[in-house]
Amino acid sequence: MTSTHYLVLSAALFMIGVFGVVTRRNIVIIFMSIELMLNAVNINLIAFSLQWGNSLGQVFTIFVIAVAAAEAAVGLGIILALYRNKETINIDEMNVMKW
Amino acid sequence: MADVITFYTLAALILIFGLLVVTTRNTVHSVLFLVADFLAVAMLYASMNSLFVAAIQVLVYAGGIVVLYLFVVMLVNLKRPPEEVRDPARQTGLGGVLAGVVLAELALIAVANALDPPATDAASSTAGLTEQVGLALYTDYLIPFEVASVLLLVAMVGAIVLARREL
Amino acid sequence: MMVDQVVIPALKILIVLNAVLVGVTFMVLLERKVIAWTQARLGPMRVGPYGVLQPIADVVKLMTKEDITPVKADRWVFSVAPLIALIPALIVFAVIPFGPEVSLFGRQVALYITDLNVGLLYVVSVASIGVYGIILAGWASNSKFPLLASLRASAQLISYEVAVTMTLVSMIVSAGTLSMVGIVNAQESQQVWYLFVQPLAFFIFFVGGLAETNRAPFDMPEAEQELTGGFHTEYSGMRFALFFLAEYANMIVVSAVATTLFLGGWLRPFPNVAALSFLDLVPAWCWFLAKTFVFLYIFLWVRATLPRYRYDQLMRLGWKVLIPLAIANVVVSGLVKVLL
Amino acid sequence: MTTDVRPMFDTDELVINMGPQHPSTHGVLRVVLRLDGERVVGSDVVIGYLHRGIEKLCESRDWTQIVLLTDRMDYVAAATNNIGYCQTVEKLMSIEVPRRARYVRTIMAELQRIASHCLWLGTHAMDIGAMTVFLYAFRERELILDLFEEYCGARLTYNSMRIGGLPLDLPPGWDRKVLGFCDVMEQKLVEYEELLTNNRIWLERTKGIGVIPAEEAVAIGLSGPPLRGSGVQRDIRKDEPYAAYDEMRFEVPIGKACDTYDRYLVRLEEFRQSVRIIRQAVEGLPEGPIVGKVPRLIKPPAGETYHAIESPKGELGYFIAADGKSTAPYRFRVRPPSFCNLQALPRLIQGHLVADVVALIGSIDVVLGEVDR
Repeated sequence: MTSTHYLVLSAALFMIGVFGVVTRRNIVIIFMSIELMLNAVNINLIAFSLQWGNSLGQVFTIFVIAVAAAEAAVGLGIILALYRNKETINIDEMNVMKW
Repeated sequence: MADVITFYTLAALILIFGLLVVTTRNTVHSVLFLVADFLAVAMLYASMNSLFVAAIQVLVYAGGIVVLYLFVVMLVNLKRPPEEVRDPARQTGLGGVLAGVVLAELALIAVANALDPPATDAASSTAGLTEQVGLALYTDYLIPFEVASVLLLVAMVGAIVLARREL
Repeated sequence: MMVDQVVIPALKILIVLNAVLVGVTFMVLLERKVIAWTQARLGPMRVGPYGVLQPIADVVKLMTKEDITPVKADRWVFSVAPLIALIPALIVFAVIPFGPEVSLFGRQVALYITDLNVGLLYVVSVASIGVYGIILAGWASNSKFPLLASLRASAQLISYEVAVTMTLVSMIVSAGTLSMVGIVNAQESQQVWYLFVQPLAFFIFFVGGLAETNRAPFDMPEAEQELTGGFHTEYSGMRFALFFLAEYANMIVVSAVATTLFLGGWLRPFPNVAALSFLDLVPAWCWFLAKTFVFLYIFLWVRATLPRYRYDQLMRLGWKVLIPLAIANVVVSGLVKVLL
Repeated sequence: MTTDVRPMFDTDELVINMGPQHPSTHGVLRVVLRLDGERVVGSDVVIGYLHRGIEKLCESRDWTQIVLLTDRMDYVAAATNNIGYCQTVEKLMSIEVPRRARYVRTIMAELQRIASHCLWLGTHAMDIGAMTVFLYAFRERELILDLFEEYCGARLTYNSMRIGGLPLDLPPGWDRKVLGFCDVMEQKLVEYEELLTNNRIWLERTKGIGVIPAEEAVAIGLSGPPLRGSGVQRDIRKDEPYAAYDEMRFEVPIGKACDTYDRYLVRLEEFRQSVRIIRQAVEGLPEGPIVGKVPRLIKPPAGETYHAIESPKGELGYFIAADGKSTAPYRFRVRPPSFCNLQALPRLIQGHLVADVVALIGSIDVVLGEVDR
C-alpha cells in the first residue's frame, strides 16, 4: 500500500465530515462530523509516519486524540447548557449570542 | 495481497459508516455508527503497524468520547430530531461546491499518481513500535505532552462548570 | 507455513471460544451451587446427578423461549445490544496467556492465541467497548427502569475504568512491558508474584473488576430489588441469555487478567524454589485455570455475603478513594523503579 | 411510555412507577416517584390493591367467625391478630381469661413476633442486597411455623385463639420444643449480626437514612419499632400490659439516631427480648383451665370499646361497637400498625435516592394485607 491510498481515504473521510457539518442542523451530529474530520487527519499522520519510518506522526496522533477528548468534553458541556436554556439542539435556533 | 484486501475492506467500512453517521435520522443510531467507524479506523491503524495508536483510539475515542456523546444524546433526547427545519438552498449549494472542490482534488491526486507512481513506503519495521512512540513522547515532546495534560485538566473543569445545573 | 499461520490459530480460537462458552454455562451452575451452599440450601438438584446438567436445561429453556421485543422499543438497537455486550467479552481472550509455549505433536505451540506487544492496552480498550451493550439495551427498551439502570451502568463503568487503568499503569512500571506474556515472564525472572509487589494495585484492580462486571456489591445496574432487573428488564429468551453470557464471560476475563498480572499466570507457586519442582508435573495451564477459579470463587463468595452499595456511594468510592489511591500507587511505583 | 411530545428523558423530573408489581414493595404497594436524576423529589403512595373489605365483612359474621378473618390481615403475624381481637371482645363482655391461657397467649404472641421479625429481617436485608440473611432468617422462621403447626395444625393463618381462652391445650412436649427453639434462635441471632451489624456497606446503607425525629414520629402516629427507633419509649406490653406481660421481665429497646440502622437495632434487640419472655413464660407456665366462663351464644351487651396490643409492627387496635341485639358487631374497625406507619413513607423517602426507597419501605416493615384489609 502506498501512502497515496491512505491519503485518498483520509480526504474522502474528511469530506464526509465536512458534508455533515454543512448539511446537518443537529449540533450533536455536527460535533460527531468534526470527530470524523479529526480521524481523517490522524489517518494522514499515521500514513506519513509509516512512509518515513518515523514515529513522530503517531506522537502527534496521540496529541490530536487528547485535544479531541478535551474538545468533546467542553463542547458537550456547552450543548447541555444550551439545551437547558433553549430546549433545542438545532443550531439554527442558536444563532444569537444572548437571550 | 492480504494487506490490499484489508485496506480496501477497512476503507470501505470507514467510508460507509462515516456516511451513515452524517445521514442517519436517529441520533442514537448515528452515534452507534460513529463507534463502528472509530473501530474500523482503529483496525486500519493496527494494519498500519501502529498498535499503540490503535489501542488508544479504541480506548479514548470509542470507549470514552463516544460514550459522552451517547450520554448527551440520551439526555437531550433526540427521538424527535430538531432537523426538519432547514434551509436547503444555502446548505446544498455550499455542500455541492465543497464536494466538487474535494472531488477535483482527489481526481488530481489520482491522475498525478498514475503519471508518476511514488516509491513504495520505506516500510520501516520500527516505525510503529510502542517503544519509539514512548521515547519520542517522553523526551523530545515532553513539554507538549505536559501541556496536553493541563489542557485536559482545564477541559475537565470547564465541562463540569458548564454542565452544572445552575449556570 | 499454512499450518502455522492459519490452521493452528484457527484451532486455538475455536478451542478457546468453546471453552469460554462452556465455562460460562457452568459458571451459572457454580454460582447457584456456591450461593446455595452458603445459604444452607442445596441448589439445583433435579437435572442429572447433583444438578450438573442444569446448565444444559437452562440453555434449552432460554433458546426455546419467546423473544419479546417491546412495541415501543428501537428494534434495531434492541436486537444488537446483547451482541455488543457479549462480543468484547469474548475477543479479550485473544491475548490471555493460558500457558507458555509447549511442544505438541512435535510442534512448538503457544498456549495463547496471540501475544500483542500492547496486550494490556488491548484488554482495557476492548473492555471499554462492552459498556455500549448495557447503555444501548437500557435506552432501546424505551422503558424507565432500564433507562435508569443504563445511566447507572455507564457512569459506573467509566469511573471504575479510570481506576483500573491507573493500576495497570503501575503494573506496567513493575513489569516493564505491556505484553501479557511478557508480564508473566517478568514475574518469573523477578521471582515474585506481583500480588506481593503491588498489593494495593491488586486490591484496586479487584474492586474495580467487581464494579466493571456489575457484580455484587456493585450490581446497581441490575439491582433487581431496586430497578427490577435493570437494563435487561425488557429482554427475554436468548437475548436475555446473551447478557448473562457477557456478564459471566467478563467475570472470567477479570479473573484471568488478575491471574496473569498478580498471580504469575501459568507459573506454579514458588517457581524459583527447586524443592517444589515436583509441582511441574501439573501442566502450566492447569495452574492458570486453578488460579482463575480461585478468583471466580471469590466473586461468588462476595456476592453471597455483602449487601449492595448505593449508587452515589459507589461513585464516591470510585472517584474519591480508588482513583487517588491508584494515582498514588503509580507515583510510588515510579519512584521505587527510578530509585532502585 | 406514552407517545406525547415530552422528551423521554429530559433534564427535569422523571416520574417512575414503583409497584404494584415490583420485587421490593413487599406485596402490592405502589409508590409513584418523581425523580430528579435518582433523587426523590416527590412521591405518592397508592394503596388498595389488596383490599378485601375485611372490616365490612366482619359486620356480617358472628363473633367467633371473625377470628378467622383477622388471620388474613397481617398474615405474617396471624396469631397476634387473633389475640388482639379476642381480647377486645373479652373486654367488651368482661370475660376473665384463665392464667394458663394468658401465658400461652404470651408465648404465641412472642413466637409470632420472632417469626414476623425474621421475615422483616430477611426481606429488609434482601432489599439492600444481602441475600444470604434472607435464607438464614427464613430457616429460623420455619422452626416457628413447625411449632405453630404442631399446636393448631396451620402454618400461616392459624385461627389459634378463641374468645375467652384457647381452642385447645398445648400438645405434650411442646414447651420443651419451644425452649429448644429459644436456644437455636439465640445462636442464630449472632449469625445475623455477624453478617450485618458491623458490615461497612450495611452501615453506609442504613446510617443516616430516613431520619425521623421523635416529635415528628409521634405527630405522624408511628408505633412499634419505627417509633421506638426514633427514641420514644412506648410499648403497649409495658405501658398497658395485657395477657401475661405484667408478670414478665423484659426491656423495651429504643434507638437514638432515629435512622434506618437504629430501627434495625431495635428490632434485633426485640428478638432477644422476645426469646427472654418466651423462656419466662414457658418456665412459669401455670396449670389450669384454658377457657374462661364464656356464654354459649356470644352476644356482647350494647356498647363500644377500643383495645390495642403491641403487634410485631406496632399498635394493633380494634374498635368494636356492639348493638346488643344481633350476633355480629355493629361496627368493626381496625387500627393496623402497617397502615399508620406507612404514612411516614413519603416523608422518609423525600430527598433520598431510589435505592434508599426500598431500604425505607423495608425499614418500616409493612404488610399490605394489613394496610388494605
